[in-house]
Amino acid sequence: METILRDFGFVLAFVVLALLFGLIAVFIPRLIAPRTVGAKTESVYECGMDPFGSAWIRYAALFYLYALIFIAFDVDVLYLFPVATSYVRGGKPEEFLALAVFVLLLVLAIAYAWGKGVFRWKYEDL
Amino acid sequence: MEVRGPLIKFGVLEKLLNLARANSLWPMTFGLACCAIEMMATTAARFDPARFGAEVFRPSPRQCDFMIVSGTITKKIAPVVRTLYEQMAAPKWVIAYGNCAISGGPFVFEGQYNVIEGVDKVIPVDVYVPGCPPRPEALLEAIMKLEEKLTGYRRFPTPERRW
Amino acid sequence: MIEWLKRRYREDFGGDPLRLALAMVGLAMILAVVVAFLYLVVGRTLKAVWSAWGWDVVRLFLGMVGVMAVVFGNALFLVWAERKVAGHMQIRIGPKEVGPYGLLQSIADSAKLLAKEIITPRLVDRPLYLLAPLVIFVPCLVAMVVIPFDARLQVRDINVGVVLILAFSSLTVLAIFMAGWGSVNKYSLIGGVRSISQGIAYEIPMLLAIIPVVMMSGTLSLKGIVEAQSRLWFVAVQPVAFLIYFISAVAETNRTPFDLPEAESELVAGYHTEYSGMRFSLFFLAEYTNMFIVSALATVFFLGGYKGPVLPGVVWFFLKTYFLIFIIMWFRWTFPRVRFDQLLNFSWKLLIPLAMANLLVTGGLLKL
Amino acid sequence: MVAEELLRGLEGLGLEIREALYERQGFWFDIHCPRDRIVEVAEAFDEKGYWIEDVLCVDWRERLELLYHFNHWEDPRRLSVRVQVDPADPEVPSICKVFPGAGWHEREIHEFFGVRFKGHPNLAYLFLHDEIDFYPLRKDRVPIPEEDKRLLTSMDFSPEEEDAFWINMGPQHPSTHGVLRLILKMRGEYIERAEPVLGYMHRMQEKMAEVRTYAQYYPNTARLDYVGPLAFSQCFVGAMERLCGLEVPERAQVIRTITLELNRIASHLLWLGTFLLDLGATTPYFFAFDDREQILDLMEGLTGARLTFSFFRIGGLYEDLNDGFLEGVARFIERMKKRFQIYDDLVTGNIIFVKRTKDVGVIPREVARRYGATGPTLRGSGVAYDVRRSEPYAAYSDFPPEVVVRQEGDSYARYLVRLEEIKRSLMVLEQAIERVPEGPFRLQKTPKKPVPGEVYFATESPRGQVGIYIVSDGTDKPYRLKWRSPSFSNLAAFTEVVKGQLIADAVATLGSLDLVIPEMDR
Repeated sequence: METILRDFGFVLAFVVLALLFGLIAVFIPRLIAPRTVGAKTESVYECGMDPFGSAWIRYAALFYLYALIFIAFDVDVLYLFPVATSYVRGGKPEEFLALAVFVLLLVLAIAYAWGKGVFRWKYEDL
Repeated sequence: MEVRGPLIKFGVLEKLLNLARANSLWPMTFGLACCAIEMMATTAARFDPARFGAEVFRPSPRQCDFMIVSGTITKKIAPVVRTLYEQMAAPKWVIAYGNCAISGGPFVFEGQYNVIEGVDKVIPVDVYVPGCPPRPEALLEAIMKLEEKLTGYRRFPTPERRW
Repeated sequence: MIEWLKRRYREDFGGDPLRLALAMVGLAMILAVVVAFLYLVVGRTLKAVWSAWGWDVVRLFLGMVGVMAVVFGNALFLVWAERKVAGHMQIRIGPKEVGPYGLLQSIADSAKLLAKEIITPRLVDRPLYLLAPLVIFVPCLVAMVVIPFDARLQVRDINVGVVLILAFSSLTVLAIFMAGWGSVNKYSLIGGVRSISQGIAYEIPMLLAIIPVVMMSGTLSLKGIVEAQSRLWFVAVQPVAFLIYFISAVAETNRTPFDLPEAESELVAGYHTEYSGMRFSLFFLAEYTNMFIVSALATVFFLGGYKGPVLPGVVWFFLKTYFLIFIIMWFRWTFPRVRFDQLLNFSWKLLIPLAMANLLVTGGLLKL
Repeated sequence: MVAEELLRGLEGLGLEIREALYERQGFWFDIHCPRDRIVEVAEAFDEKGYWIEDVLCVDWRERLELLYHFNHWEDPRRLSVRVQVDPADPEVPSICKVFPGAGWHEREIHEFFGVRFKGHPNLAYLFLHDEIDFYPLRKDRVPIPEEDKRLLTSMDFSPEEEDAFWINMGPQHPSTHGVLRLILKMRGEYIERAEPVLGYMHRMQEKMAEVRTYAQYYPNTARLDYVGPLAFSQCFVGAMERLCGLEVPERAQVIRTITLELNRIASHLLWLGTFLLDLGATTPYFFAFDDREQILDLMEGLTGARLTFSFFRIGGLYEDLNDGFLEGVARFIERMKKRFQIYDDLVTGNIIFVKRTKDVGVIPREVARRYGATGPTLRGSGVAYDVRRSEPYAAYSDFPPEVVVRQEGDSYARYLVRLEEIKRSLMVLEQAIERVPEGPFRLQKTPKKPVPGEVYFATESPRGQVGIYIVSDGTDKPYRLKWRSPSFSNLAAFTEVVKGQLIADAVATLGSLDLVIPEMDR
């Protein structure tokens, strides 16, 4: 328990260090950099034109599907890490069977998505 | 539009920073007309502004140090040039590259309705490079003039001084 | 010296003794405040931490200093090296005039960026926009905690090091999306969306390529993985996993040919279009640090880490890492950019099935 | 022949057809068409497979004359259709339903002459800025009517439209090569519609020509298309020679051919570099520019300029060959032949490059015809049409270049066509430098004022067919001068094929067209 806490103490210290460094790095230019005061300095850059239309719109729903499969996947793949650490050379073959079934299920997920045409990029699908 | 000085300004610090700025001038990816081709030729292998650290062409005006106005300023593009200049982060400089950017070049005639005679009518200019189009060496020289403006001395001895 | 001081006095204080005196008083006051702060706050905290952690505090501070040195040294070196490598691949010479061999080029760049104006556009979503450059720097530093530079040169050997690094590396994607969404700029938004889908598409093959390594070494500690390669580097037994990992790593760091979030010819500067000065250079710094980290991890997982004959381990480690970085640079200056659907489908249709097959084969062979 | 068949059909419609003198005027037949029957005539042309070269307008003060130039790929003879318009009521039916490519020309005429085209879907201004309150190319100052003023700035899009994502690409954008502005209506990563806005580099070339003498105007032809300036110079001097009936010395013609081909190679190399830059590959740019510098060195020795060579003169050349030029060209040919290996290794065989360009931006034959696409863009779509072969100028009849054709019509085909054209140009050069005849390089006497008349001349620039139409009234200044610019028509075709493409593909397609902005903005 003590070691784990200390481990995360290290990690936390580095997180704080990173944030602190970023803050300092952004603060220094406030002191030593000249500033521009212009009518359009702080407006949105759009190739030199005045922006029109909103930038916050509903973007292609296609990405949503990718995100969905990913979530299913990422969690499942994480399960494999504890399995992998205890997966020893030689030993019982049914360990492999369990692993194979698990991975094949994941493959099935991809095959399903593939068959459903998630990976097909066609303008007409939109 | 104006550029205000920094909050803290020391002579030594400013000198050091100017030295750094002079050695890392990042131009903006902005070609207008004929001179833009010579600008591209300048960035290519033979002339290679990378030697002085001036090859990092940034497409976004927020991240670059100077703008090369390489071509004719028409009345339609003038507001764009001005907007881009205003959106650049200070300190910033402008090179008027070629006759068109200096005075309208060969496109000025009586009764013309579309050309602005010189980019300095729109934004302040630091270095003027004459020519139609100027050679790539001229652009390198302009960058060095800009460096000279910052540091106060020239990077290489001028030919006259050497010979 | 005296002359110089006199000139400074004339130029900076206008030869006015009153201004000099005022400056001196101001300086003294600042010093006093700093000393008091150090004694009262930092000193006491340190004392408390010391009593709880003992020598680990020294280790932590040395680690912080060392890691910052590595991060900056690496970024400065890589900026120079990339421009030099690019130059020589493109029949030119690259930086040359700024210092010997142009070595001071990156220092000049960073000094310039430090004194560059930071523009915050009016319409941005401030919390997201301001936090993004800070957040992107976190995973870079945290990953450094567990990387074993040598047998004894490691900030701390955490026993779930692999998972820690992978977990934190997802933050990069988050930060890029924060930047893209927070900028309220169309190019940034597309860059952000692309970055998310790219990040998630390549995280899975990356994970799947690491699992066989973990299986073979039986540990999640990076040092343990290196020690498991005493006899044979894993690249010899896991070439497919190495390739998959390396490709995914290039994609995770947004380097050409997978640099779609900042695709210059389509999206101007992608997610960091609206960032200027130091904020932009934080993104830059993170990119180069990430490059170092993924190469270092590839070294640890597949190339035997710090193991190697004759030379000290740390030298071997850096040699291998920088060799991989060189290959990443080589990619950048050779390949065009892939298209977005090709990028995603390459991962989903080829890399992931391949990684799974590799995992199964490894699992099967280990049981034989 | 197609032309005779068509003319018989048109005669049946009761149109007045006159034969023109090609040697002096540059087109074969003159078809006079009443204003209201132009759509009918256009349909007849369309049926026979003609493509539209150009639509232009001449202000004769008491009347406006519209000229439609049509040409045919298999039977390359230029036919000119004339429509007279009353300046008091300038209204003509639009033919953009038949030839969508004419739509842009019509917009241009509308904006410079005030001719209204009935049935045109979008007459918004392409070139001019919103402070203009008169029709620039009219001889008398005619103010823009109030109801037309809205067309200056308005485009027919509404940014408020729900769920629409508008992207503004340009004027300052890395992939638009200058100051082209594309307004893209997006649907996710896909482009639903692309609306180009031109005129950011409109430098009044045609207006300027009316103010300056022929000799004064001539250097500006090189500033139109700064990448391949000699094709434009050749077009101008060729037209003048045709108008005055000058016989250019043989030596000058051969040297013109050599410089034109060198210029073509230089232009294609520049395109190669920037095209790959658009696709995200930086290194080929440097190799291509390195080769290009060799050509520029040669040309600089000959002409004194690196970019905007104004080397040709009416009736010959500015200067004879300098010492060592031909040897230099021979050395360059040897060098260039070895360099193709680099491009093949670095680009042609690069799997990512092939995947990015194959089947991307396919311009079908039919689209190319209706929009009037020319040059490598057209030859990439499977049409063996090259002005150097169909209407040989300079010494191309002695050294006919082989026409490179690919059937696919995609960006990859256009890339291959251009790369192959460099090789073919080298072959032309190889023959030409062996056979430079002795003799004068310039006519001793050239007229300052051409005879009154009109003339059309076409050349093949690296981007496609350049055309010039000059009306001379016998003074030392042109009465009207009109350029047909290849990029203009190619871009019009681009707006058609870009629909439904990914934004990355649009960038690749745009790059593969090799646009030069000042050339189409003029």
